[in-house]
Amino acid sequence: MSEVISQQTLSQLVDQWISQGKRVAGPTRVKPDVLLYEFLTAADQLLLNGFIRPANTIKELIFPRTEKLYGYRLEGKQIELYDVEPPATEQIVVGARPCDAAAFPTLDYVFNWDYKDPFYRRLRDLTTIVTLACRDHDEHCFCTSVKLAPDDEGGSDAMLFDLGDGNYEVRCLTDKGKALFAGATQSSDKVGKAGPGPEPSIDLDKVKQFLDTNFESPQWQSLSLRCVGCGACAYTCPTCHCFDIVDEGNAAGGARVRNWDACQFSMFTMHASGHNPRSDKSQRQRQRIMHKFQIYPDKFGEILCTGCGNCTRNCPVSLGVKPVLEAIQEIATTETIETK
Amino acid sequence: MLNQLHETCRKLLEDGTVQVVIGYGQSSPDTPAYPIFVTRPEDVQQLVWNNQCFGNLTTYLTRKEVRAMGKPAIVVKGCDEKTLVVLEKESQIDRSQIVVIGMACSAVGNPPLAKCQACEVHMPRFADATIGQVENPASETDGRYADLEAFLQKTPADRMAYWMNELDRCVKCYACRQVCPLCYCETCIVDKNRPQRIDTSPTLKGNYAWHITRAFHLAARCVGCDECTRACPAGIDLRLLNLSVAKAAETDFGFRAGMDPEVEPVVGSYSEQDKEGFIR
Amino acid sequence: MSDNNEFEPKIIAYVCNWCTYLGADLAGTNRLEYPTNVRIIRLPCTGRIDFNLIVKAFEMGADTVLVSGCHPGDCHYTSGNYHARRRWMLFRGLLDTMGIDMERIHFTWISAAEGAKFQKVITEITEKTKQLGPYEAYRKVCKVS
Amino acid sequence: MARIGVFTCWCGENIARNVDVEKVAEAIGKLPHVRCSVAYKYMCSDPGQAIMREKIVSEGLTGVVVASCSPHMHLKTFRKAAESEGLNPYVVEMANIREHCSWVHHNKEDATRKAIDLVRMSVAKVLRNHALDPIRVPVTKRALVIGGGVAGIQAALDIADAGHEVVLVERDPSIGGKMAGLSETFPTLDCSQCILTPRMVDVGQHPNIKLHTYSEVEAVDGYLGNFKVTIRKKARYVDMDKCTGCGICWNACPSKKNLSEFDFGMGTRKAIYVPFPQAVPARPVIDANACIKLTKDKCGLCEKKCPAGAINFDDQDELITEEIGAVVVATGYKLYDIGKEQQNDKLAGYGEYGYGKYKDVIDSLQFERIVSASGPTVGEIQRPSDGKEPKSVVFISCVGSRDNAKGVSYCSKICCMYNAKHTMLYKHKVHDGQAHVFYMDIRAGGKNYDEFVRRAIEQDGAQYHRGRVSKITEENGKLIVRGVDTLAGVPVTVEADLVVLAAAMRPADGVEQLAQKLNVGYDEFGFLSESHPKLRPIETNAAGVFVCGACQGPKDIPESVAQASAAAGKVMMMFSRKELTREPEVACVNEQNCAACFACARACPFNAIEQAEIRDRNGNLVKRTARVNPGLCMGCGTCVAICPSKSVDLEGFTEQQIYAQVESLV
Repeated sequence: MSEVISQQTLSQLVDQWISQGKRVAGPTRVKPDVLLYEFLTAADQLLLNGFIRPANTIKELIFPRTEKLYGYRLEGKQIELYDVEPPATEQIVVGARPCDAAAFPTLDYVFNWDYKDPFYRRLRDLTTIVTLACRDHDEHCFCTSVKLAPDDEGGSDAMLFDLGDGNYEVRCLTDKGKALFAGATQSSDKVGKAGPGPEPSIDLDKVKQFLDTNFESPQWQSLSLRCVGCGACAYTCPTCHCFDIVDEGNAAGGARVRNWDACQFSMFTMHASGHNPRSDKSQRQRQRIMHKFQIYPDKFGEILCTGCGNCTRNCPVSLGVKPVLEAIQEIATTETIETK
Repeated sequence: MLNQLHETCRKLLEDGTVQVVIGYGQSSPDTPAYPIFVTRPEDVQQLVWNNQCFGNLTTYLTRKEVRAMGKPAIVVKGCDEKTLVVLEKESQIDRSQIVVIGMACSAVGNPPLAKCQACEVHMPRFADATIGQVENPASETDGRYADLEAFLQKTPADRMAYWMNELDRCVKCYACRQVCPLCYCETCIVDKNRPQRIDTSPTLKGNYAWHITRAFHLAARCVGCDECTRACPAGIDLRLLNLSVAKAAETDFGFRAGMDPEVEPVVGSYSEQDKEGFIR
Repeated sequence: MSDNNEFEPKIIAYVCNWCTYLGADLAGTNRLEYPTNVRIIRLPCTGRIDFNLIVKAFEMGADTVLVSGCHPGDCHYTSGNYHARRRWMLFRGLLDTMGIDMERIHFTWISAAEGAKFQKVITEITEKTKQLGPYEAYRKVCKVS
Repeated sequence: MARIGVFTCWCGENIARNVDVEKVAEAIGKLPHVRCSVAYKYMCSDPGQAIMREKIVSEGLTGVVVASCSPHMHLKTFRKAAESEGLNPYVVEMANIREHCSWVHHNKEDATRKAIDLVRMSVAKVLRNHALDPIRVPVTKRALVIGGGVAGIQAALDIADAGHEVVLVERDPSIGGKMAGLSETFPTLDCSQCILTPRMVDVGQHPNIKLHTYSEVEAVDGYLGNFKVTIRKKARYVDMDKCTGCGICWNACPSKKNLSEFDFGMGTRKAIYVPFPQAVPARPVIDANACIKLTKDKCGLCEKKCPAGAINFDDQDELITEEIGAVVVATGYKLYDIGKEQQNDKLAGYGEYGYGKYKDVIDSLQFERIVSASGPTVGEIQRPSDGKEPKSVVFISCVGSRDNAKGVSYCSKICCMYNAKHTMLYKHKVHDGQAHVFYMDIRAGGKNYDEFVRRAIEQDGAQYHRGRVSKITEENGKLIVRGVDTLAGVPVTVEADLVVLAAAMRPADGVEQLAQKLNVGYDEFGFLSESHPKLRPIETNAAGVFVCGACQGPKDIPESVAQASAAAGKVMMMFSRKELTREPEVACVNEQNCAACFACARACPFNAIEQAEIRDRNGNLVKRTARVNPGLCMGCGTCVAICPSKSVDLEGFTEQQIYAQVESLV
């Protein structure tokens, strides 16, 4: 037995949420060739059919690209600090990719570890995530290689399965999810099924082994050579969460803001002294891979990658995690052969 | 054509003329080709040439990691080659220390990119070795600014609205800057904070200041390779901004960046006869 | 703003030290009255005036920006104003495409002898800006959400 | 922690009438970092400055803002005052609340509000000021004088007499310039050579003057006080040290038929020659194009005859360098070419006067040689064609001058006077002769000048026709001059034996190339540009380079000499100091950040930015960078605006200061 919802009812539901003043986001075409998660003003903007992989991710809803932490006013010789209004609007994502949602359980560790980040938690609580199980994948997808699946439930409050007949099976996975679809679904005997997903291509243990023993490997040089040093990979990654804190204002006052930052920027680790411990882009590329597949797992037991492939898709030079891991795997193999 | 490329590069590497060939590789057909750096003659087979070779590889010539590899040979299209002219004018490269392999190119992309529609340099002009012939160099070169002119039909208010909408999507990943072969500053002005001229936040305010700056720092320098536009994950049409400055440079000074190595750059020089209708 | 709450434009003027600044001095010496809306920032030469300053002025809520220096041929540094003129020509092309209101950026040559012209220019652009009203579009851009 | 003091001036009623100064002081006193904010009736007065000085000490101020008049008025005053209390003068800024506020606004409330803004901006700026030390440049106390005409001679002698070394470079084999070739001078009719040649001798013998004749300036490097000048000494083929100037060589030389430059082609000279008997140095030079030995490798008589063995046919051009501190340019003038053939297409030339076609149509300098006692005709006035004494001579003024169609819009200034002079000299030698002058206007401003012209007309009976000459033709040995008398309104035709054209004065050949080497501006005609027409008529925009004489514009002898002495005075001013100090508000490159695109160097109006290399201990190139030469930088800041990464900044107007000003406008 299963619960299903028709495309039409879903659309009505979405419009209803919007009319209730909730912020509803989902995959939509902002331009003929630009597909992004955006806030919707009407359900018909929502894209659910075909292979949908927005260039951005839904992490932005919970970890905004720029976020005001507090404000300050200059009154004569006095400086007055004030808190910002915490966000209060409920957010709903519809049709998110499971690989986007799956990032949040992983991110929860770092945002609730030694310090419980109130900004992150607030938006996390306000947000309900309805994913759509993947039927298709492209050459950049590799969720199966990082122990996820086209229908991984991590981070999802509810998951839709396209039944192909204009209906979706709805699997409510949390109370939030249940609340969202309460009374909107009918029982059915049809059970949805996700696509097979990409063939696993990466042996993570082998990779981990290489990372544990090859911090100083000259291979990092060749692995990173074509990287141009932009932040496209990090900013379109569901799990990347580095940020920079700056004050912006003028003689009247201003705010302390938290902005996304990316480890491939040459300024990322620049010290005030002018010294830069990661002055070379091979060091920066190494950091990115190590953080995702060694440092984070060692600390939190979770890989900081959902295999969504966005890094490669959005990379001007088609680099990103998958090609690097595959290269590492190759190096590791040949090296073991050599050592034999 | 591909064989000729392979042979040329093999020779260059074998006889030690160059230590590295900067060219295109590809993981599977009809996916965008990406830059590869071939250092061993036996690897030249990895080099590909087809309409997926979008990148402007000259951006690597000024990078220290690549410089460290020794004398390079570089694969360029006619459009990328214009960059070399500018880079040399700005004393960033020593042309004699680079072997330029020019590829005949009718167009890249399918359908062809906007820049290819009005391309007039299908055949590289200054390459040390030019490979191939152009089958159908179909292009109406007067359409160079067509997209811009179409855009300028909008009212200023509509243009403003358009950019507010576009730039709102900018996440400041700086792919536009990093991929640009002419953004070679040691420290970009946006990364300097004494004073903070441009807000680093990806807010509309910061994004406006940033994109005005980016486009204008390329004034009369941008050769129109459109890599910034291609690189933008938010699909912002930065090309329009580049075109608007390029058009001003051409109409006001008859200057086109990268076309003629002989002419003096527009910025940093002047003529007492320059128009000044807008000044009173 | 005056007691009546009619819109009082904010006008930021970048002027060169040797011509327009002295022109403004002369306007003063000759007691030529003009509106109080302009705030002058003194730079050595129009050649020193960078386009980022114009953007910053708008970010600071300027409704109109004035850039002014020596007439061609009169530059204290012989050619600073020629270089500036070139940059402005290119810059205008960009701003126009961006939809920046070109009626809110004024370029003038005002010599040290043209106190009257300084008065005229400030009076006119103040009036003009009052007609245009506040530069809402750019203020919207700068409203940090 | 910054401690700023703000001092608001009433300027009596001037500011206080329209600006509530106390309110300004109070408002500013509330700003961060402002330690004290006081208003006083006259800040520039002694008690006013005393208040400021006292506060600097008692409050330990690190920065000062004076809100009063224009910085052009009193910035120096207040910076001096601060300095007297040991505060660096460059941490003092002003807010102009008088010229820019109280004097132009009458609504006191609005004016006060604006005044507060203006002061706030200055406080924001001064917070980013930092101590600057004046730039000190050493001075090499040797002067270079380019051009050995009367102006150059005067400048050289004045500087040399003041006890400084002078390097005098003259292009021709002898100094003396145009004046040496003149017969008599207006308005006194005293003999030109009699005045000049003693001065030439003084130059030749002066212990402080190093004379390079037959030499040209090849290159100029360095800057104010520290120029390195390369001079090309052209091959002379005569050893100056061995030669005694006895004259055996030129008497022996068989190559006779060479037109004499000194006589403007009116006479001839040998292949080995001294331009004129009183030449300094009185040493010959061989004209390589005329010398039979050098052209055909025959003859060599001079070499055989020379008792001193001074002839050296293997002589080569020689490049020497001189270290000097200041330059005086005195390259003088030449005459408009008159004929259809012109150097550049801006000039048209006169076909209709038959110059070059008719032997007896000559220019004024040629006429000078004909009447000169030292000339080819030893002062006998004979016309070139047949040596007959001309009974009727027509002088035409403004040939080129004031004639846009011919490409010269300016007045050559001296022609009216020398035309009058010529008619007199002619009349004094040919008593039955008749002089005619065709003129547009008579410009005879100057001491005894107009009287002089009147004398020519009234005593010596020169006929002046106000009008232009349309055409000159030759009919059976006579020149038919067709013109018009616009006063009488009738056409005038004169049958002349000789026609003298008063051609326009133009800058000497090559002056534009020289100006470029020296970084000096020049106008559309090639005359060098002074840095201010009224107040800096001797200075140029290149620090340490001065101009005098006709290279700056048409001048007569007294003016040239006066200007030359003025230039010498400027040089002596420079040399009177141990070292020169310059305003430290100059550009400075952040060499670590410079991307070495050198856009700044291209744009710099003063070529003050050079391409430099940074090398490590072992001499390996680390990076290239732009570098500002503070000796040359004038502080315009064009480089700052043009640098994309803002790796160059301008002291006194730094990016931080300017942005702080803008961002204070909330």
